[in-house]
Amino acid sequence: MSKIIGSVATSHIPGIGGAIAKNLQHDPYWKPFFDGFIPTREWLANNPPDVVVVVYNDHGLNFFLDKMPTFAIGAAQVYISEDEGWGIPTVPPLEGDPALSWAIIEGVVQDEFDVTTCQEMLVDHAVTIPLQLLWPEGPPPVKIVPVAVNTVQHPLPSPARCLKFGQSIGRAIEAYAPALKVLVISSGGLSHQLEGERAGFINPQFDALCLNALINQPEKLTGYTTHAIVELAGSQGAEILNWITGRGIVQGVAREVLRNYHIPISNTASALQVLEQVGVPRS
Amino acid sequence: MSKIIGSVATSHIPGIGGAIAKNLQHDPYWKPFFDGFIPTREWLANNPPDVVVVVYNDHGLNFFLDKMPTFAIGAAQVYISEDEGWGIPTVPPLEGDPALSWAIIEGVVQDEFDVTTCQEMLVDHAVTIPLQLLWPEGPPPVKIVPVAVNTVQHPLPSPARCLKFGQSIGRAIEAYAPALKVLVISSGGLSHQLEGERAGFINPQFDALCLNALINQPEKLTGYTTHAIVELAGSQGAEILNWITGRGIVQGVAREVLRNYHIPISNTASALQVLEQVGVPRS
Amino acid sequence: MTTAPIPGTPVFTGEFAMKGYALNKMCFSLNNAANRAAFLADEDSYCDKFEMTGEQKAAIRSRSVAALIAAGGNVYYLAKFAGIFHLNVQDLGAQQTGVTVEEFKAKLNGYARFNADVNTGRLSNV
Amino acid sequence: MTTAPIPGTPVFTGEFAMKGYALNKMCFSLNNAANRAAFLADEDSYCDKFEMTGEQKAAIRSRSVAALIAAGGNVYYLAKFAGIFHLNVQDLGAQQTGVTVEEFKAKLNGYARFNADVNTGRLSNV
Ligand SMILES: [Fe+3]
Ligand SMILES: [Fe+3]
Repeated sequence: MSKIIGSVATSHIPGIGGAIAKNLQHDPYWKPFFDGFIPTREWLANNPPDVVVVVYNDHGLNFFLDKMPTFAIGAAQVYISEDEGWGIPTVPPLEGDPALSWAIIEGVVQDEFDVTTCQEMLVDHAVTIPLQLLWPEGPPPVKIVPVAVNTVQHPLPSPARCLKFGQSIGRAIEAYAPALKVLVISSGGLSHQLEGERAGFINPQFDALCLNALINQPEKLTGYTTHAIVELAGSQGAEILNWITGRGIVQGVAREVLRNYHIPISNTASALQVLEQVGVPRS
Repeated sequence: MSKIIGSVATSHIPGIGGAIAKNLQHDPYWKPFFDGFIPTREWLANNPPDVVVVVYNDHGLNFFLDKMPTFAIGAAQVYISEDEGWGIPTVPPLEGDPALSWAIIEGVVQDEFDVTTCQEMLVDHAVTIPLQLLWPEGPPPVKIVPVAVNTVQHPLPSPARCLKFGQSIGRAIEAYAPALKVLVISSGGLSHQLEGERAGFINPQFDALCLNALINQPEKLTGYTTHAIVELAGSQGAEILNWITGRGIVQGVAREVLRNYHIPISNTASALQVLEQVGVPRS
Repeated sequence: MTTAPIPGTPVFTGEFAMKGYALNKMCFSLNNAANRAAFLADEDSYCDKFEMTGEQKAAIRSRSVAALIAAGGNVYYLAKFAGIFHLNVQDLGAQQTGVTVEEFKAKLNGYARFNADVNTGRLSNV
Repeated sequence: MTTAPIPGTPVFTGEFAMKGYALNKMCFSLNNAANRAAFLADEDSYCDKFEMTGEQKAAIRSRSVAALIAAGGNVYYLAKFAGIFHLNVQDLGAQQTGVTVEEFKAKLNGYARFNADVNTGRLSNV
């Protein structure tokens, strides 16, 4: 049976991709952000995954408003990193694990989640940047399963729905026969807002609440409506839905390995939180 | 508040489109099928709808396996009938009701259905043929909201999930402020199978069970797995999921206005069932 | 979810969706009239654009529905390929069941004896 | 579902998705380098391909983020339009809040004082 190691939740600000391309990891502006990944990679070296499930939101690369899914799961052999129009470099194609993808799809549809399946899928910075942060040396030595959550067009799925969706994915992974070690990446957030007169809105208090709750009380977040999330975290702070989904996948009891909340990075309260799964209650 | 009149459930065999194009309605082969629509249109004349919600499955026109949704809801101003490759004539563009579409989308996402929203959507014979059967004179005098159910790529949504999805759509319609009269079209089925050594499989016993159950005991169908549905109704008989979804939209108590089960039409046990909503229990 | 196979009934699961992706993508492209013309003008070079497997290319050349299904083809997409040759679903059914089209139609027509009982609601165990 | 507006915060609901469809479709097309070049070569005729409204065309010409949002633009798609002019999200933020980019950055940096308390878990009402 496969085993979920834990999760790495991280912001995916496009500027990070630019900083990587320009080798600015030691620049005073970027160093406090990048330094969080040094112990993260040490933890990862002790827990090397075979597969990474990346929970993210598409930023207008693979999905347009003609076919906008609430939840989409990639089931491709390979995922292409493609031009997003404003200039961050692409990365080489990423290898998929379609057998695991289909096992997850079977599980979640059985659990009454109405996913869109994607046998071809372009992946944007929300997938590539976290992988580059974890494996800066080159192509990540893992296969991936991308899981896209709609944080773009309202109505968004509620935090409660996202947590349940993640839990269903987690059960499907733990029921998957091959003995894979699976890492979750939760991509996005924390509080930020790009548009309107409230552009630049940041809410450290709500971010702290989220970070604390995500360790072992994710149900503290499931009472919020998506409207409340937008109010408290900003329009793009809705990306916390990816973190909530990812926490659902981890399931059970977690230990916080590390946390690195750092302002300023671009427009966003950047955050990194590593959780290790320490026990799954059998239901 | 809007009101659901009832539903017209009908097969959508492409050959029907060919027969319409060739004016074969009175041909001995086709007459028993087309004649079912004479009393249907009389009923409709006494219950003229403003909007039709068409529950159908796409046959490889709007959706491909790169982005295959379990449930999709159209939210376009206009829907284009497009070339399907094998020659049935297209019809003029069909007018949408995006305001109602969005009200339904808000309602079902609130109810934890993970729909894909489509602001641009090509519609195939599964949408156009039922409309032509109800309004043979020309463009249908209604707006439409297409609802697509995945009956193509397994895992399909279960009958139980489809019934609940329909019920959620029904609640959203009945909660919609404008006083519209809404008809449901459930498109597809009944038993048929196009591929494999069992091609040509038909199961009148199971079709009868479905027709009887759909009047006021749809929960008799929700115990079946999709695998059992394929076994009992044939691979393409899985289109009964559209009928189950449509029955969910009608909600409450229904009266069977008419039924016309007719073999042979092409490869399919063709069927027409008109249900009138006679009462919605308030929950 | 493991379920017993249904005799004579290919089920288009993820496994087949994966296997048949390129073939189905080629067939999907035949919705477009210009693509159908390109296929008819030069079938092999048209197919070469879709990274199909050798099995899939051979299945296309064979016109065998069974071979196309075995290669991962889904009947909804294959219908567009069949449409090029003006084959309808009864032609496909006859080919797959090894009978003539007339025999296939006759078998279907045999079910007509149930029409009345279904319409009156007598035929049902509900 | 009716909910109170959030001051200064456009929410991209169905209403805006409908209104902004053509504008967002044009912006979405700018993922492609050849399309970006075509836009830069002849902005008006490029936009004409997308059936945009007069308001949307004027908003594109104005380069005003507020006008683009009001015309139904979604910031994720607009980012591709802004990218053509090498504008990043801080430039957009400054423009929308009526301050200089330096002032906008300074405001954001002001939140850095919370970093330590968030990292230790002290700042939270959970
Ligand atoms: Fe983002
Ligand atoms: Fe069909």
